[in-house]
Amino acid sequence: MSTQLLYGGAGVALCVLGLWAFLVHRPLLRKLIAINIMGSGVFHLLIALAERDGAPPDPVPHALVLTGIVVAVSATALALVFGRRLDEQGGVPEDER
Amino acid sequence: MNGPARLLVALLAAALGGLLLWVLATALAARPEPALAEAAFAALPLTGVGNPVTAVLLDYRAYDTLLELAVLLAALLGIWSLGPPAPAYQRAGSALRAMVAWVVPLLILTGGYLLWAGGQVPGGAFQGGALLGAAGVVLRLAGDPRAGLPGESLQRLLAVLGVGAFLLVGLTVLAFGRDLLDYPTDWSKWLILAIEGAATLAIGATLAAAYVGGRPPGEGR
Amino acid sequence: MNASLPLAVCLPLLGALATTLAPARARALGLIAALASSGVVLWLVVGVWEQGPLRASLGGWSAPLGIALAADGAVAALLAMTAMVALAISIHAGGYFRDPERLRQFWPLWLLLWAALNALFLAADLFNIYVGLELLGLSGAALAALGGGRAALTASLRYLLVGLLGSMTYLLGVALIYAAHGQLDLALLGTRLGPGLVDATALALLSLGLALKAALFPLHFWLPPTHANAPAPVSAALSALVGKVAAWLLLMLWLGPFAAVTQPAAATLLGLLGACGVIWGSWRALRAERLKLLAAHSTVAQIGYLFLFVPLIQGLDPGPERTALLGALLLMALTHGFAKAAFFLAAGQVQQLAGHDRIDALGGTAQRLPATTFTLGLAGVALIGLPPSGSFIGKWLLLEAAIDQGQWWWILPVLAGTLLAAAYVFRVLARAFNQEPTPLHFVTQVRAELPGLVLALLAVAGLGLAAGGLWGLLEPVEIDR
Amino acid sequence: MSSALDTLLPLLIVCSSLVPGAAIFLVREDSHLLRTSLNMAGALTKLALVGVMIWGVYHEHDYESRISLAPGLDLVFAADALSVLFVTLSSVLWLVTTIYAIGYLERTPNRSRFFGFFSLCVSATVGIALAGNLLTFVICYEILTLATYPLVAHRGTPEATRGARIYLYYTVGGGALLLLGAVWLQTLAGPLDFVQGGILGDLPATLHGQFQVIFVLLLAGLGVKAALVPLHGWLPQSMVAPAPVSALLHAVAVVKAGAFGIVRVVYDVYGVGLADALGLLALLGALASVTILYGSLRALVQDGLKSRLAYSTVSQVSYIALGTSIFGPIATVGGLVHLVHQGIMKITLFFCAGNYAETLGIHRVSQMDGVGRRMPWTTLAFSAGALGMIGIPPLAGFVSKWYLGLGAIDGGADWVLAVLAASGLLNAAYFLPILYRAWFRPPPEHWPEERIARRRLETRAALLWPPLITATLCLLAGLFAAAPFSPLEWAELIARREYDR
Repeated sequence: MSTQLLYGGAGVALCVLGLWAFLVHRPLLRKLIAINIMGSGVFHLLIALAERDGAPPDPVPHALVLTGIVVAVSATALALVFGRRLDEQGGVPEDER
Repeated sequence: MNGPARLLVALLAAALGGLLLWVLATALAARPEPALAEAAFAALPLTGVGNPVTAVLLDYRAYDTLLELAVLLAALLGIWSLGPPAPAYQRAGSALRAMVAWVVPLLILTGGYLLWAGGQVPGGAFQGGALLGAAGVVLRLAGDPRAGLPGESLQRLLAVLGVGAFLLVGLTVLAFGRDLLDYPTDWSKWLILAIEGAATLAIGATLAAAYVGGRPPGEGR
Repeated sequence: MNASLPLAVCLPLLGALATTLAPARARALGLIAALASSGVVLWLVVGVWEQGPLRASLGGWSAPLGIALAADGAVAALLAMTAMVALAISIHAGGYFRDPERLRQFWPLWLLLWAALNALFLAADLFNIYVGLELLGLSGAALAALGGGRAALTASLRYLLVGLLGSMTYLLGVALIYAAHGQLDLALLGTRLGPGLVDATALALLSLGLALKAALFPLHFWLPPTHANAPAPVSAALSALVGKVAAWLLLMLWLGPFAAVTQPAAATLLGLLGACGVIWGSWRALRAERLKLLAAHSTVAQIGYLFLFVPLIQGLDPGPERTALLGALLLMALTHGFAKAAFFLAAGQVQQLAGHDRIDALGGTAQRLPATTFTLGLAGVALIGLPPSGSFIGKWLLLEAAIDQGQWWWILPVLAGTLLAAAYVFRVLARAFNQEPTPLHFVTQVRAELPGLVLALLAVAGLGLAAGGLWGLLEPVEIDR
Repeated sequence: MSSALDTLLPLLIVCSSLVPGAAIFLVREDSHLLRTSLNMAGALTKLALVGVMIWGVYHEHDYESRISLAPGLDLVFAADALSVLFVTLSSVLWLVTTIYAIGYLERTPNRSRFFGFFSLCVSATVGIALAGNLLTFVICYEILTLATYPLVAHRGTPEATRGARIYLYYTVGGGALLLLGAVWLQTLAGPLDFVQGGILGDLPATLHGQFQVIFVLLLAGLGVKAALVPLHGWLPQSMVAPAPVSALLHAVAVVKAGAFGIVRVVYDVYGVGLADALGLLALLGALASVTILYGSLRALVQDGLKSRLAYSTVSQVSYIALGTSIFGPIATVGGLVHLVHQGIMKITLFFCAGNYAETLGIHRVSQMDGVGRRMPWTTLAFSAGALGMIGIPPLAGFVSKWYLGLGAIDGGADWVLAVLAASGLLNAAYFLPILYRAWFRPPPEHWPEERIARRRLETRAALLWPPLITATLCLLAGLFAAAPFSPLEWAELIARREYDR
């Protein structure tokens, strides 16, 4: 139980850290990294939930995390390409900053 | 964002973190019997696979995985819609080329192994696909503009392979009056393997194509 | 087991695959897929009409191990609206995208978005909603960027990032629920959830995530630039459908499985945010200089209306009164879906002909496109909530409930929103009357103008006068699954 | 008669202009014949259907079309004696106005749009007339706002846009108050079906305070269209509309809809007894009197012919409200019969004003010297309308004022006589100078802008016949006031059914 809380708590900490970074950083790339950190936190938490006091771990959170990772990777890839195209066109317009 | 505002956000975030930790501790303390895990293990023989995570991904919650592959496809289509890729990197020197010639087949082989092993032990389509994608990344870094991917129409085929295999199997069993993706028990193992194989290829190709970052050559002219 | 539920998700997906594989035939294949998807939704609606709420388990596993799809009357109505709007957008897009290359890119992404919409309306599993939301967010962002310009790219990237933030917040809530209850199926959760810190925190996180995606005030900041800069058919889909599904999920969680968790104060807070959205969105729409920006701000307001219902429904036990209000809520959502889609399609036509969409300089263009201007007018009527549109009946029932339950303060945002909406709609329509020459024919471009006109007519006349059937669909129904 | 007809007839009457109206939008701009045929077919069908309805209602037949919109909300079109009065007025005048409009708008752009909205406008008016409950009334009332806006803005000039915008501010604002009042009342009293004698009388007295507030809300909403002071500001501004629209706005549709709504609310929702007991009739009477005098005073100083007529409308329409506000059957008859009489008189005046403007470019009273010699028939019709407005026997207006005066004495509201007398003098003061100029001053050498040359007729036939027809109606309504099926007889029938329950 305490191991679980430790792991889960670390996940929560990562998550909050990511949230904080998302809110205070202006560059969109940093925001993207912040989201990924947040995602890692949530996945961390889910993995911690799978632990069952010595019994074989619950496979459901594992599967959820795998699904989540693929989704997160896809989104990150798309966002990165967006960012690169935007850079090619001269970056975020002045009035949008 | 200026200093005081940053501090405020930090304080709020810290407070939120504290609250969440407390909530988590409360939730874990009052945790119910993990009925879902027991059920997942109990039903494992019916799925034909030995790895419970694979069973969840491709049988119990296969519908999630289907949508997730669709997410992957959407990302790739979005990337393609934004135009042609950036120019390729400089071709690798001979030393790097030699290494790439070793690493890429190894990655592919390992990917295949992970896919096969995923039925019984940790591993599976995603891990295998990730390695295939990594092979593509290595190729692109070594100067191959296409990251080892085939031409446009084949790339399109690879991209839809995962969702396609899912839908093919799912709709076929649906046509026989079963639930969507309700595999007949005898065939379950092989159907899962087939879907996983297709998904591995799709994930690998999609990741590599996403790394290339633009629509494949031959399209749009 | 009713096969129409899984097929409603699978057919658009299949269409997306086909249009990806054969881009040269994307338009024909896409239209076939659109028709087939609409047909399946019709089948589903008939099924719900005849048999009441439907539920389909997937993979041969029942909950909690497997995932289920569920459709009650409300979901059937929303799916039907989605199908009709999507069909109109599909037809319109063929006339809108002049560049065949753009059209090829549009089709598979659009069908993926449609699949995501159907999947989300049918979802009965907390985690499945997360995957659906991501599919929705990614395909939506990719579509919104089809405009190609810097502004569109910036807006889409921001939209994508905000969407991701929302998904992650939502997923955190899912994790807490799994920690506390060890399952994800909404119907089963409905029997376990109750007042308490954990469930309340989880609901707050889930709601926060969904509110970001639904653009509930004050989390709406990303919406206007995204919707205003996307190609018109995409704006139509984003405003009419994408925002709607997130709002619907939020409402469904509050009024369905999480009903035992919610407190009147929290419901009032949600209503208050809705009220702020109504006023702020309408005000900004009034100040907007561009037609599509106006429509985008108005979407913020219209989403707000839906949340005004929460404090009124929350305290009601199942019964005719509750059903009446649910129907009104639904009617508002459906009317706005039709009307806003029509508005954006028409705005796109105006923009294409004029080369811009600045409201002050629209005059001649509006006069040269009678059918499009008419569409703007009809859609505007529905946005204001004037009779005979469906939103008029929705507002009537909303006001009636507010007075009846002694929560008269909700009258203020409704009336203020109505008057502001009248002001911003007629600011546009006033430009339509001038001395420019008019064409001989009412409809000048059938494929581009007719879908919007039909949608607008549905919003005004169809939903206004034939809304009775909606309650027939809802009759035995309560939101819980 | 079959029962299917009983449930369909009100709906058919509404649709008889709605369907052609919708079709007209799609008509090619240059298909003059098709558009005219659709217009006339709609107008004549409606008239025939209304004829059937008059016969049926006189024989105490029940007509009701009911569509359920939502739980507790029904769209009801039904016929009683009061609705038949208004529906007949609007159908007859629609036919006449359509003919006039076809002549008036000859060879101008955007006629399909104009006639489309014109038909929608009449459909909404007929819907108001036939509305069987307050919800239906509100729905049609708002549709009327929407359908008239494009007509006011039709010309597309900056003044037209401005006038339309002001019209919209007033009516949408009023509509919101009306909606609020109607919803509130429905939460207290359930579905508000119009019943002769009212439906609120049996409810507990504890609600009376709320009823008073609601009445003020409803009156504010209805008063905007009825142009009660101080809610009349839009009416003179919307004079920029083409003449047939002004005619329709003032005589049949908008202003009348407001007045009709006041009548409905007082008699068939509150019940005249309850309204009297709550002091609401006194409020209405005071407002109406102020409006009558204020409108007449303003009309006196207007030089623009149409704005003088507009202020005259402000004043004259409040006679209907005044009649309603006096407790007693005779005043009720006076108010109701004025609903019809004011309509035919005012439409005559507006047709004539349109003829002067269209034929000779005359827009001001000061330009009207000697116009009677150039356009004798038009001026004759104008004179009939104007003298009727003043209340000279045997014209229609005399009958209304006579009954209003009798009703005031009968209802013990003697001060109303003073209002009537003052208003009659003012009416004379602003109409008689016009007649004097037109008939007795010498014509100028050049008319301001002579657009239609004098041939066999003084102007286009389609412009001349409508005012002559309505002027004849003014005379007949006065001369044969006691004949069966005359407006007066019908108003007495309504009053009997209202007071002798």
